[in-house]
Amino acid sequence: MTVPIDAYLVVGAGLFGIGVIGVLVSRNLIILLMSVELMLNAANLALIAFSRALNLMDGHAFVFLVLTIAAAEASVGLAMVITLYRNHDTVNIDRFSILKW
Amino acid sequence: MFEIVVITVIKVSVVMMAILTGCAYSTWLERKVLARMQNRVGPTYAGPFGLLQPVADGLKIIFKEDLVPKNAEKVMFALAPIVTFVPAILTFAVIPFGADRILFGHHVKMVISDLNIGVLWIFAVTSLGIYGIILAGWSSGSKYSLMGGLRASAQMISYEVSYGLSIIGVIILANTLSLTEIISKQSSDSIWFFENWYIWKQPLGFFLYLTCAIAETNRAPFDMAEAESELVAGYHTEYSSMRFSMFFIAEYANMLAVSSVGAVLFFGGWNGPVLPSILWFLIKVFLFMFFYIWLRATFPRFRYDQLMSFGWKVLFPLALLNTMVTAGFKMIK
Amino acid sequence: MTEYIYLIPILPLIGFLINGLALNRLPKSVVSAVACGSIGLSFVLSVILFFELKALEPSSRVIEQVLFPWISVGSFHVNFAFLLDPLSAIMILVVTGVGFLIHVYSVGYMSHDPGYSRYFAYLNLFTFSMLTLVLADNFLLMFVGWEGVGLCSYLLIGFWFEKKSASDAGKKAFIVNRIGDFGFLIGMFIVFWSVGSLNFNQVSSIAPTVFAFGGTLITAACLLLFVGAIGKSAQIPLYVWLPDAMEGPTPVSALIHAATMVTAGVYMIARTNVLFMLAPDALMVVAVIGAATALFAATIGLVQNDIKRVLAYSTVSQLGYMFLACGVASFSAGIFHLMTHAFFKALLFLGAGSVIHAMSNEQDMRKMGGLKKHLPITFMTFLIATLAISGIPGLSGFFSKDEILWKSFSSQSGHPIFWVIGFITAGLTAFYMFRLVYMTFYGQERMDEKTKSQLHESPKSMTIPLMVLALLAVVGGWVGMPHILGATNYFEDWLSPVFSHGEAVNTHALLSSTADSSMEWLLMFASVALVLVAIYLAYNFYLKKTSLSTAMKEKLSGVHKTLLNKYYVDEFYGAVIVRPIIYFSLFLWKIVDVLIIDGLINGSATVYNDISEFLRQGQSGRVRSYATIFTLGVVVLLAFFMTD
Amino acid sequence: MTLDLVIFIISALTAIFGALMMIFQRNPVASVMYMILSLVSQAVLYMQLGALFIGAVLIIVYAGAILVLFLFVIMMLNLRQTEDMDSDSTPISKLAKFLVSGLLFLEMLFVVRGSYFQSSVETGLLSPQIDDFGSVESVAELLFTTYLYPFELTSILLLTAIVGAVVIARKPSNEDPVEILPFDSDDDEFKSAKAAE
Repeated sequence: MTVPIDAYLVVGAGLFGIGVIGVLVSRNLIILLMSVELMLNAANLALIAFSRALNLMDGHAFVFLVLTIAAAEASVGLAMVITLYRNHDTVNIDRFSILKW
Repeated sequence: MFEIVVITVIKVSVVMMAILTGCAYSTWLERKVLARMQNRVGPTYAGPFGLLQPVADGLKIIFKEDLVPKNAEKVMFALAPIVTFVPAILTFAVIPFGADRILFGHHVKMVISDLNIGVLWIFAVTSLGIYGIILAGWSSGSKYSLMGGLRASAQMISYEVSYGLSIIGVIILANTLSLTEIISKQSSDSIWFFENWYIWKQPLGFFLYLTCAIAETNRAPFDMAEAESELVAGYHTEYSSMRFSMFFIAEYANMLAVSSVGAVLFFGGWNGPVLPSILWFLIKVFLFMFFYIWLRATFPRFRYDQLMSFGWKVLFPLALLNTMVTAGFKMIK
Repeated sequence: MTEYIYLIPILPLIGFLINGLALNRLPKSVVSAVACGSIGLSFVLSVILFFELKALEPSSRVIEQVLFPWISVGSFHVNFAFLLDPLSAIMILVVTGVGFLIHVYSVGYMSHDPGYSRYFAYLNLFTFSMLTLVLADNFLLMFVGWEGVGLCSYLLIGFWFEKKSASDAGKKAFIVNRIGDFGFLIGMFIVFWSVGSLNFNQVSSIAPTVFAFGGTLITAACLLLFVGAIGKSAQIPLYVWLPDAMEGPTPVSALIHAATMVTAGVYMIARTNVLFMLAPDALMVVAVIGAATALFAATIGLVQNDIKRVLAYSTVSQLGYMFLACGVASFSAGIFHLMTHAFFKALLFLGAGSVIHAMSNEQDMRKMGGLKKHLPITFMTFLIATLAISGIPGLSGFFSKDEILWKSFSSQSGHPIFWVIGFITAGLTAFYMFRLVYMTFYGQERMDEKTKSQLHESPKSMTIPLMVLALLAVVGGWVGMPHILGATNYFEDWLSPVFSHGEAVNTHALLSSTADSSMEWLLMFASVALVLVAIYLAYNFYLKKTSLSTAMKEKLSGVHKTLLNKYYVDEFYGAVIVRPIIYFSLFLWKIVDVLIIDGLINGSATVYNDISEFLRQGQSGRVRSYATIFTLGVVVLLAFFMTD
Repeated sequence: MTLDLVIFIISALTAIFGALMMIFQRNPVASVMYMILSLVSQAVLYMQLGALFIGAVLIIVYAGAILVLFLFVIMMLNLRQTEDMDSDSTPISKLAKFLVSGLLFLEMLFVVRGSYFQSSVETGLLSPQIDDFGSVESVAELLFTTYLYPFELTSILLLTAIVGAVVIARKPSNEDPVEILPFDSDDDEFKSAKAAE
């Protein structure tokens, strides 16, 4: 007996949900960024699972592209964290409310 | 099934033993060679030629008191040596150290796991090894350690890029990621047994690999992370006893690992005439180790900014160039 | 060499790009070298191509060069292609040849103008457009050139745009031309709709099979195309822009408003002769309009005092001649007159330009006189051109005009009335042209002292083109001598392959009803006699007894005033067309735009402002609460899709 | 209970556990460590699905580069204990956030279990259906043929990200050596050059 594909998808969904909670709840900008990465990874897991289920390699290619985007996102995000920290001396996201009015 | 498990367990134990012994005697080798190069004699008292010195060192270090600084992050502090140690050992899982042979009626491959993405495995595991150093530096709660950890992380991120690119040339030539296949492609039946070694086709790649590997293992002249003249002992300043020895062993294990990989990728692995294949492998690894020690005895330490600019402005473009030229030749062929 | 057809239009385009992009950054010598050089090369190429074409069999003298497919949508295919046949060969020779001379002339004429390189850039662009127009192998590409010359005409008329009259004249030309273009476009649509192609050769071969001879559709198409020609070639009722176009620099008037652009209408009708031959009614309209314009403009020309305006009305009148020729199905006569007219009218304008140049930009003939001895070369060349346009035997104008007159009398689709009108016009032409000559070059010097002291013959760069053109004005007509003089009409033979299609569909149109050579002799002598009489009258009125002309003016003051005010046509247009449009526009502006549209926009802006003011309260500025709401949105959307 | 299932259950639980610990840690370094734990477990899941290459790349890229970068930033800014997680939100808003996330998770479960994707495919490391499933060659072939265009675009994206990151994170220096030349200076140059001619 082997593991049905649905199980992987459920794990992916769970990771995604945790990522969403992380984005909504955490106040640390860095953890928030990591939660976003986690969501991307959850999507990757689902892509790989589908790829296996459909016996198509395309999912792998997509995961590859998603990894690239994750790297780009992390680098830009962290650069912004550094700048924000430099200007506000904190990475608490609730302190950054200059979007208001 | 059972047979495979038994063979694997035996192989793993043998390799583990070999690595630990190798690490221990690497320290002896280093001390001896350094001493000779500096016109000293090195350890002589414990056993003939001081051969029992590693044993004595090990015993001494185990019986020392295990200190944990007051403001350290306890869990991380404990975790760091393990995180450093385990990946160093894991690298050897995919390194073939000899030709296949029949032992006790079984066809045995002289590699623990012949993964067809062996090169990637080495990379993945090596990249995990950084965390040990970073964690150690951060969790110690000491300025020197933190500086060491910071330096190590920046250095490793920087050099890992060139490190990876330096062996792309070999991968392009060999057309595979499996280390066994890379070795078999370098074999030759003629009297010029070294004619197919990739070092001839990839001299620049070899140079880059050598340089980056030293940086990756934090060895002199790139040992910024533990520079004793600036940071006391860098990331493991606060460590003592068994935990310290784990860092110590991990460093030598890492050296052995990169030496083995270098031997596999550029010097035909265990290929060689007359002598048994395992011996050939050991000879090549020994030469690498000797070279490392030699370098340590020869070069002064780089300055941090020199290290960074060398990595990004010299090695990285060269590695790109090497990759492009190799790919170009491959395409023309 | 024939693969280099595309270079002919491209060279001036390159010149335009160089001069236009490097605006005022190049020294004047480079600018003029580029401008004249590009068109000069074009001319050389044209000559070479002409002789290559001549070396071919008459029946195979059609070279099509497809540069690239331009538009290809469904069944609609248009290529960016050039067509070289006897007709377009003549045209490119005229355009590049006369154009080149005028470029050279401009070097001297415009030498002190601050917009020097802009001027030459426009001139080159114009040449490019005109060459595209004449070389186009389909209606659409021709239309591109058509619009291009319109644009350049606008730019060049308004070249001195700081002068209000100049910019107004430019706008007038542009707008009036638009009306004509509209007709041209619709005519083009009808052709495409019925024939399924815009390619000239295909249209020519297919049209006779799809159109009923003399049917409504073909007549409508031809009339609409003719509307375009009317606009471009300044015929009644759309001629009003051409006299105003004299606001542009004089070489421009010579090039655009005499030699090339205005003849585009004639060229277009000749090019589509098959269609017109299929529609005799349309041909008749062309002839009537042409004849009427010829007479009408000539009468106005009698009394104008501005030297360039006289020439402008003369141009309108001569263009009327060309349409008359086309209207009586004698296309080759029309093209022949187009060519000779290009020579002598360009010469006249350039001569006038030389005079204006000498007179320090004075254009009123009443302030001239006696310039003969001050401007000897200008006078000589001008006189030759005047003799040519008047139809003195031996000069080019005589042959072409005579052919038109004879064809309009003898052709099956002609009528003696056309001949009468043309005959009278010829007399009027001779009269007003010699009036011009006498008022300008003879008699007492009426200019003020300052101008008089500065009188000088123009520089070489201006006089040499004059002399070359004078030579052409003399010999240009010798290629098309009438049969009765015992010569061969090379011109007609040369063009006959182009018009053979048209003649095939309407065989009796060209048949002479009175193929009587004695009649032809008679008519020829009559017109020559009339011209001589007219010259004598002009001599009497304006040189010998100037009191006579004033007496005439007094006596016929009503007529004179009408003529002087150009029959009040501009005023009529102003009252009937322009003013209602202005009032309607005012209504649209004050009522529709300001009250209704602006009110709607401002009102909606206010509403949004209020709504935003309200919604703004919901923005806490906290990223996480935004993210929560965002996620809620995702949840709701997902739920929506799942229940679907 | 086969080995596959055991590996799956262990790594799946570890992945979830690591993710949960990651978001609920106050200490960012610990967060990163848990993230790595989760990642490695996920890599195991990938490899179980036959995606050996992607699994290795995941570890190399994420563990080897991205998370080291996170750690580097954390250490550079020397962030130890950050403020309490979500301390100043009301319990209700906190609850709402969990509720929303939970709803999203439930919906995803519903999608997985519902009729949207009916799966009867069974997995396991050793039973791929196409020969070189998950191999470097097959991934590379897709990336360099079918997905060449997106692949090249991602390289541009990466370049943009690098430039952006450098620009954003660079310290603004007050002493930019911008020389302001008088306006006519190059005109003069032009003139002198012309004179030289």
